[in-house]
Amino acid sequence: MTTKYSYFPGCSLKGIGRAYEESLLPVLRALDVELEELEDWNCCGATAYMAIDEVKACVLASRNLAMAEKLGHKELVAPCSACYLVLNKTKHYLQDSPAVRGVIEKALAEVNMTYSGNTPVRHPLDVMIHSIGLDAIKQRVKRPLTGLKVAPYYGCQIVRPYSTFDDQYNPTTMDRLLEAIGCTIVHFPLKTRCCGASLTGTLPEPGLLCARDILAEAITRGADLIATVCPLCQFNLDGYHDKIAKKWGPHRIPTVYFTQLMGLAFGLGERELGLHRGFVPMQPLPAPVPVGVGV
Amino acid sequence: MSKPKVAFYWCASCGGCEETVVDLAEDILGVVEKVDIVLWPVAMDFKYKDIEAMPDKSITATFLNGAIRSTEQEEMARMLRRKSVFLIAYGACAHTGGIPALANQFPREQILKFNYEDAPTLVPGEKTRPQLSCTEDGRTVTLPQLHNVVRALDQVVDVDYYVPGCPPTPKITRAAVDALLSGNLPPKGTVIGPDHALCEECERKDTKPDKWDFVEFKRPHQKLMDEKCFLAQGVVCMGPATRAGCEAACTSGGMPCTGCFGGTSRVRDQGAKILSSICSNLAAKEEDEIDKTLAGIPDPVGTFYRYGLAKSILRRKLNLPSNP
Amino acid sequence: MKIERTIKYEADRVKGFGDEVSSVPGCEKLQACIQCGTCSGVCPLSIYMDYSPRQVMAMVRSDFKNEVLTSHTVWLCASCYQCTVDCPREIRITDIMYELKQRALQEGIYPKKFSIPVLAKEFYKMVYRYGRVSENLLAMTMFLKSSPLEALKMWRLGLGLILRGRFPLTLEKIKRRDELGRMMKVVDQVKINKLHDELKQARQHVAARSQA
Amino acid sequence: MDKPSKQTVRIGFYICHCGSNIAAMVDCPAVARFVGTLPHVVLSRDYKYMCSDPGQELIQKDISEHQLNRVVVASCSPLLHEHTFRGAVEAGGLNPFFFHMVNIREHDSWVHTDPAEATAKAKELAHAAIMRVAMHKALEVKKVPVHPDVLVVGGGIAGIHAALTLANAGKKVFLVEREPSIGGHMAQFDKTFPTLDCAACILTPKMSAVGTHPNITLLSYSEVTKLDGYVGNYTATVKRKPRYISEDKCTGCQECIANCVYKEPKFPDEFNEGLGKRKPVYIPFPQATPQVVVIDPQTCLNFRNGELTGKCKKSCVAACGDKEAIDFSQTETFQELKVGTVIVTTGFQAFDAKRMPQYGYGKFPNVYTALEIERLVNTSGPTAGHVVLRDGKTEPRSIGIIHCVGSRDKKTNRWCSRVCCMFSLKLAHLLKEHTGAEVYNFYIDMRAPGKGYEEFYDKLLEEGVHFIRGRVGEVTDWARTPDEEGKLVIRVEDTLAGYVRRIPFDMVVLATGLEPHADAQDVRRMLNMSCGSEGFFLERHPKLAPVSTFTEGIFLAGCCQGPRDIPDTVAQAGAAAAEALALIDKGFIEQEPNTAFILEDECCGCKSCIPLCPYTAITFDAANKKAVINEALCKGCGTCVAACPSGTIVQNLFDDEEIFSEIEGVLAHE
Amino acid sequence: MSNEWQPRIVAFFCNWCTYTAADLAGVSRLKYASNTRVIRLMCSGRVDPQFILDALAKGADAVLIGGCHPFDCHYAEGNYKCLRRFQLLKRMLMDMGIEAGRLRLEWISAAEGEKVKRVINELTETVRQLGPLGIPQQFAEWDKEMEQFAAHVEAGEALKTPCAEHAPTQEPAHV
Repeated sequence: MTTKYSYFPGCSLKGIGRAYEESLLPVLRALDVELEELEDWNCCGATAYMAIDEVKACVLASRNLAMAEKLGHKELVAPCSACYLVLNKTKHYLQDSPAVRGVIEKALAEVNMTYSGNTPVRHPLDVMIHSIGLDAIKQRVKRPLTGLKVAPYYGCQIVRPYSTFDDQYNPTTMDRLLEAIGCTIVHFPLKTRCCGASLTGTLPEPGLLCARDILAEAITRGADLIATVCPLCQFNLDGYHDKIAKKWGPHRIPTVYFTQLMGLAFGLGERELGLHRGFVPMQPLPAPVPVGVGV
Repeated sequence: MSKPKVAFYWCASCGGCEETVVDLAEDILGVVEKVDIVLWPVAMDFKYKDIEAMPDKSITATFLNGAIRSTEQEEMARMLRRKSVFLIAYGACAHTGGIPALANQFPREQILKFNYEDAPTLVPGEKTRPQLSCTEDGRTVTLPQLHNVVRALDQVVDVDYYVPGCPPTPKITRAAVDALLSGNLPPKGTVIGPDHALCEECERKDTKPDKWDFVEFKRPHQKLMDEKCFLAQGVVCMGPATRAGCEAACTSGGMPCTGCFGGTSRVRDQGAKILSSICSNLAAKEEDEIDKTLAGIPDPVGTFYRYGLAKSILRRKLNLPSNP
Repeated sequence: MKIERTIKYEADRVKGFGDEVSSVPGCEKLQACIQCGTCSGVCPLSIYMDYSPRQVMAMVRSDFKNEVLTSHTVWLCASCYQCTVDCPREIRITDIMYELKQRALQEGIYPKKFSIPVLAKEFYKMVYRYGRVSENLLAMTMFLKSSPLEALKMWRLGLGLILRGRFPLTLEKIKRRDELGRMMKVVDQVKINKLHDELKQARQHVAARSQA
Repeated sequence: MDKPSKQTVRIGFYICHCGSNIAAMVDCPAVARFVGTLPHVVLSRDYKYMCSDPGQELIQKDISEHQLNRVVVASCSPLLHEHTFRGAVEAGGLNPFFFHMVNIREHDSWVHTDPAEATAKAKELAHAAIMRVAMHKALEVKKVPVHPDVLVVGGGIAGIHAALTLANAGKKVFLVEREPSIGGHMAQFDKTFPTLDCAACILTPKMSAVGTHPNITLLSYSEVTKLDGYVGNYTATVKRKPRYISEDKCTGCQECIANCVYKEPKFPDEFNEGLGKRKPVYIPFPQATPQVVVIDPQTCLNFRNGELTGKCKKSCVAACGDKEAIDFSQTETFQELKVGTVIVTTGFQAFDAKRMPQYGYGKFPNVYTALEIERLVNTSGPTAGHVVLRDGKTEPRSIGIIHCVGSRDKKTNRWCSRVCCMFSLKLAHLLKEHTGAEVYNFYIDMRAPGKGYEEFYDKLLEEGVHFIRGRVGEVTDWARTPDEEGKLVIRVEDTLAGYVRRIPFDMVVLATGLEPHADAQDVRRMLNMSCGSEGFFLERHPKLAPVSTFTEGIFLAGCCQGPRDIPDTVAQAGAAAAEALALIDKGFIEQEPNTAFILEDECCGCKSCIPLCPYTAITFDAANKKAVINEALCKGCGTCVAACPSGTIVQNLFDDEEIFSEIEGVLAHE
Repeated sequence: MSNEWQPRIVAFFCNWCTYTAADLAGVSRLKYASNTRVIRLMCSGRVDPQFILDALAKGADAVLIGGCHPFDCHYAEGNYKCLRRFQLLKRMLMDMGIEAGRLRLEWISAAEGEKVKRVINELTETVRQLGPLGIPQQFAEWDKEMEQFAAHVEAGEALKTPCAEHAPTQEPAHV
C-alpha cells in the first residue's frame, strides 16, 4: 500500500539540486512512498534569511508548516538539510517561546492559516531507515553496488543542533542504508564536518578549504565517491573542483546523492536519476550482477 | 412551683423531627405531665402574637428544628431565642444545616427558577412565581423571603444545646429532656450524645478488615453482603466520621451511614475528615489511577456534606452570582 | 608599520549591549560562558577568524559592540552548529552569531565590501519579492553588488550549470505572493522592543519550565 | 507540668537580628513592638544574636523575672537552633516544649528584597507562633538506648579509616564491601598527589589492619539490602554473594589459581581496568583483603551462564586438597546485623568516557582513561609499570591529557570533580618520568587549592610539562598535515595565546570526572537519605553538620557525598567515626516527642488508621475493639492523625489545635 | 510595600524535604515573592484537608503543599496519602467554586531550593491572575442579609409582620 507524505522540496531542489529530486521521487515510488508537493510553498527561511530576521524566518517556515498540516498527511518530508533544520527550529520556537508563537500565529491569521504544531518534519534518510526499513529496501535491490567504496557524508544540519534521528557525533543511518544496497563504507572521520557551502559563494577561500578537506579525506580513505544528503553539500563538493585544484591541486572525486545510488541499485537509469548533472562524473559501475537467478 | 414551659418549633425541615417527639410514644405522656407546652405548631394551635406577648426568658426550653432558610424562620428563631432560657437546636437541620443546606451549592435564583418555571411537573409555560406581597380585596398578604444562604440555627442565634440526628432518636430526645428536667446540665454548647464515632455501636464493626485498599467505590444498591462493613465492600459509609447515638439505625437497616449526627467534638469539618480517611486508604498510587478510583465518588460535596454543608468550613459554594 | 592603540577605555564599551543580546531567546546562556574555548576548538572556520568564537562571547559580554559587529567572525560562521552542540554551558553560539548578524545589518555596521551581508540582504529581498530563491540569479546579483570582477570569474561555473540543466532560466515565484508581504507586515507591526520584553518573559518562563 | 489555662499564659517573644542577616531586611524593633501588643505576650525584645550565650541567658533570666511560661524566638531555621533554644528554655526552668521558633532568616530576610514586605511577613509568622505556643503542652523527651555496634557500608579508604578509628576506640564494627576485596579506588592508584608516596604503601597496612582487627567483622563480597529501625536500633540485612570459596577455610595459598584448567589468564581483569588478564579463579590483587580467592561463575568452566554445570574437571579442588575451601554449592545468603549507627562510605564511579564521543574513547585504542593510566604506570600493573600503547610495544613519544572529561559540562555532569586537575598533574609527572615523552595538559582552569598542591603545579611547570588553557574540541584521526598522519590529533583553542591549534599525539589520556554510583538512588532510598540534585548523598548541613544526614544515626564520608581527594576523605571518615562514637558513648538518644497517641475512650475502632502506618505502630486491641499506637514504633509523621475520621488521634507538637492556631495567626492580618 | 492587593498563600511543607529545600533557598539567597507563609509539618501525610479548608476560610488565597518526591518520603508513603486526598479535595473545591489553581501540591526534595523559588513565584503569579479569593469577605457579605433583623432585635422592637418591612428593600419580588 502506498504511503503518502507531504513534500517540501525547497528552492535548491528546483535549481542546482534538481538531481536530488529527480532521484528521490522515483526511489521512494519504488518503495511505495508517494510525496505530495505542497501547493505554493515558499522559501523555508534558511541560513541567509536567519541572519536578517530570525522571527521572520520562522514566519516564512510556518507558512509551509501550516500548509503541510492542511494537506492532511501525517508528516512532512524536507530533503534539503537547511530546510529540514529551519522547519524543525521553527517547531522548537513554537513550543518554547510563547512570544515567537504569538507573532507566528498573528501572521498566519492574517492570511487565514493556522498551525497547531503537530506535523513532524522528517528527512528522507529518516523515513527510509525508520519508516520504510532496511528489509524493504534490500528487497527492492536489483543491482547491488558491490565493490563501490563510498565515503558517507552527512554534513551539519541534519544532526545538529537537534539530534532527531541519528547520533550527533557518529551518524550511521546512511552507512547502513548504503551497505544494504551493497556499497562498502569507508571510515570517514569528517562525516559531519561543515562543507562550507554557505561561504563558498561569498568568501571563497574558507568555503573551498572546507570542501577540499572533505574531498581530500575521502580520497585518502580510498573512497570511489562521496554520498551526500543535501543539495548544498553536493554543489559545494562537486561544483568547485577547478578552483580547488588551482589552490591546492586536483582532488577529483564525484559527489552524488544517496538517492542516486539507491536508484542505481534499484535498476533505474543514470540519466533518469540526474547523474549527468554532476560536474565530476561518476565512474561507470561494474557489470550488473544478476540477483536471484541462482548464480 | 409551676411546670417548666417548653416550646417546639419547626423551621426549614421535613417535619420528621416533630414526628420524633410524637415517637416518644408513652414517654410523651410523662413529658407532657412534667411540662407546659406553650408552642407546638404540628400538634396544637398557637399564634405568633401569643408568643410575642410572653415576657423574655419565660420559656424554659425551646426545641427548634430545621435550618434557617427564610426571613420568617430567622425572625422566629430570634424571637424564640429571646423568650427562652435554653434554646436547643433539635435535629440535623438546626444542628448543621441538614438536607436544606445542600441548597448552598446553588444561587437562590436558580432554585426559584427551577422550582417555579422549569421543573417538569409544572404546567408548561405558566412560570408563576410567588409574590412577596399581594393585595386583593384591599388586603395585603405577605410571604417570607428566601435567604441566599441556608444556615444552621447557631449561625443565626446563640444556641445552648444540640440534639443531633435526622431525626434525633427518641432515646436521645428523652436524654435531652431528662437532662433539662433534672437540672443536671452539661456545659453550654454540648451536643447531646456520645462523643465517639458510629462504628463503636455498628453491628458490622467486627467484619471490618485491617486494610481497606479501595480499588473501586460501589453504590449501596450494588449487591452487597449483609452484615459486612460497608467500607470493606467499597461503599462510602460516613460512620467513622459521624457521631454515634443513633444506635446504628441505618447500618443495621442495610444502608450505609450518611452522617446525619455530624462529626465528633474534635472535628471541625466532618466532610473533610471522611474524605481524608477514605482517600488515605486508596490502593492507587499514580495520579491517573487515583482519579479513576475516585471517579466512584462523583459528587463529593453531596456525599460528604449531606447534612453538614451549612456548618462545614466553607459553608456555601463560593462566588455564586448574587441575586438581582 | 601602522600602530594602533589596543588598550580599551570604558568609553569604548557600549554599555548594555551584552545584556541586550543575552535577553534574546536562544542567546540567554551567554552570560554563563566560562571561556573554555571549546567553540573555537570545534569550529571548522575558526582558522580564518579574526576573533575566535570564544573571544566574541567575551567581547559581547563586556559590551565591545563595535569591535564585535565589525569582526569577520560573525560572518564566517557557516551555521554548522558544532559549537552549539559541544558547548559545556549549553550556550547556543550559532544563534548568538545570528543575532549579531542581524544587529550588524540593522545598524549598518559590518565590514565594508563584505559580500556575505550583501548576499543576506539580497536573499531577503528576493524572498520578499518572489517567495522563493533562484540561487543563480541571487549569486549574480550579489556579485554585481559587491565585486563585479568576481562575477566575471564565475562565468565558467555558470555555464557549467546551464549545460547541466541546473540553472533554470525562469524565475521561481510563488502564486500568492501577497500573502508573504502581509505576513511580514504583521511581524513588523509587533514593535521590536515590545517583542523583546515579551521574549524576555517567555525566556524566564521556559527556563523555569526546563528546570522542572 | 500541667498546661496553664489560657488566662495564665505568659509569653516572652525574642527577635534576633542575626547581625545584619535578619536586621538588614526585617525591622526587628518594629516586629518586637508589634508582638508586644498581642494577647498573652508579657515581654517582647529584639536582640543582636539570640543564639549567643548572652542571648540564651536573657531568656533564662526573663523566665524567672517575668514568670514567663511560654517562649517564642524568631530567628533562623528551627532545623538549626530549635534545639539550642529549647535548651535555654529548659535551663530557665520551663518544659522545653513551651517553646516555638519562627524562621525569619532562611524563609524571610534571605529570600526577600523589600524590607516592608519582609517585616510584614515576620510579623505574621511571629503572630502565628504566639498563637501556636499558647496551645503548647508540656512533653517528656524519651530516652532510647543506643546499640554500641556500628555498620560501615563501603570498604574504600573512607570506610577503612572510619572502621579502624571506631575499632581502635573499642567499638564493634561491621564493614560491608560489595567487591571481593576492600581497598576501593585508592588501591588502584599508583602514587598519590602531591607527595607522590605510593598508594599501596599507605593503604595496604590499613587494609590488613582491618583484616586482623578483633573488633572488625569484615563482610566482603556483600551488600546491604535493607535497613530497618531507627537511630540507636537499626537492623541491617546483608546479602552475602557466593564466592564459591569458604572464607574460613581459604588460606590464600592460591594453589587453586595456579592449577586452574586455564593455564593462562584469559579474562579482562577488573582491578586493572581490563588492561590485564585473570583466570576464572582469582584474587583481585596481591594485597587484597581478605586474602581469599574468588571464583567468577561467568567465566568458570564449572558454570554456564552463571549456572552450576559441574562440567569442569575441577583441578582447583584437587589443588586445594584437605583444606576443602572450594565450595561450588554456595548460594546467596542473608545475614541480619543489629547496630546503633551507620556510616555510609560507598564512594564514586568514574565517568564513562564513552559518553563524550568526540574524544574517541573506545574508538581509538590509544585514548585512555586516567584510571587505566594509573594501572599502566604501576609496577605491579599489567605491564609492570612499562608505559606502552595498546599494541603492547610502542612507547608513546607525545601524550595529551584532557582535563574535565565529564565534569563542568551541563550535558554530562555540571560539577567540578575536584581531583582531576591534581591527578592529571600527577599522571603528567609519572608519564614523563616513565617515558620521557612530551606531555601536554589541556585544562579549563587549573584548580590546585590543597596543601602543597600549587607547589606541585609549579614543579610540573618547571619539569617542562606543557599546559594549554583550552577545553579540547575533539580527538580525531583525521590528518591534515603529514606529521599528523597515524596520530591522534587534538584540536583546541590555546586561549591564552589566542590561537586554534592542532596537535598530534601518540597517546591521549582522559581525566574522567567523579560521579555518583549508578545505584546511588537505590542505596539512598534504602538508607532513607537525601540526595543533592547531582545525585551525591546530601549532608545535613554543609558547614555545621557535614557528615550527618537527615536521618539520625546515619553518617557520611568520602566521595559518596561529593568528589574529594584522599586527605579530605580520611578527615571526613574520622569525623563520621567521631559522630558515631559520640552517640554510642552517650548511650542513649533523646527522641523528639512528636509521636501520636489515640484517645482511648473516644476511639470507635474503625481501623481507618491501621493500614496507614508504615511502621506498624498502630494495632487493633481486639479485647477493647480500639486501635492503639505503640509509641516506641511511632516516628511522628502524623499521617494517621490527618486521616482519623473522628479526630481521635492526637500528635504531640503537631496537634490539630496548634496548627489551626498557626493558620489563624499567619492570616490574622489584612 | 505597595498598597494594592497582595495574594496570601499558606504553605504546608514537610520537615524533611520541602522545608529543608526552603531553607536551602534561603542559604542560597534565592529571591522569591514574599506572599507565602510556611507552616512546618513532619510529613505531607500530616496535611489534614481541614487545614486547607480552614486556611482558605480564614483568608488565604491559595494553599501550597510541599512533600518529598514519590519513593522518597521520609516516612515511606506519607506523600502518597497526601496526593490521594489532594486529588479529591481539589475536585471538591472546584465543586465549591474555588479554582483549581488555588491548591497546589509539589514534590520538592531537600536539594531543590530552586524549585521552591520557582513554585512559590509561579503560584503567586497564578493567584495574582485569579485575584483575591476573599472567603472571609464573602462570609461577611452573606451575613448582611441578616443584619436588619439583628438591628431590630438589638433595638428590642418586635416585628409587626414577618417580612413586609424589609422585603421591598432587599428584593422587590421573586419574579
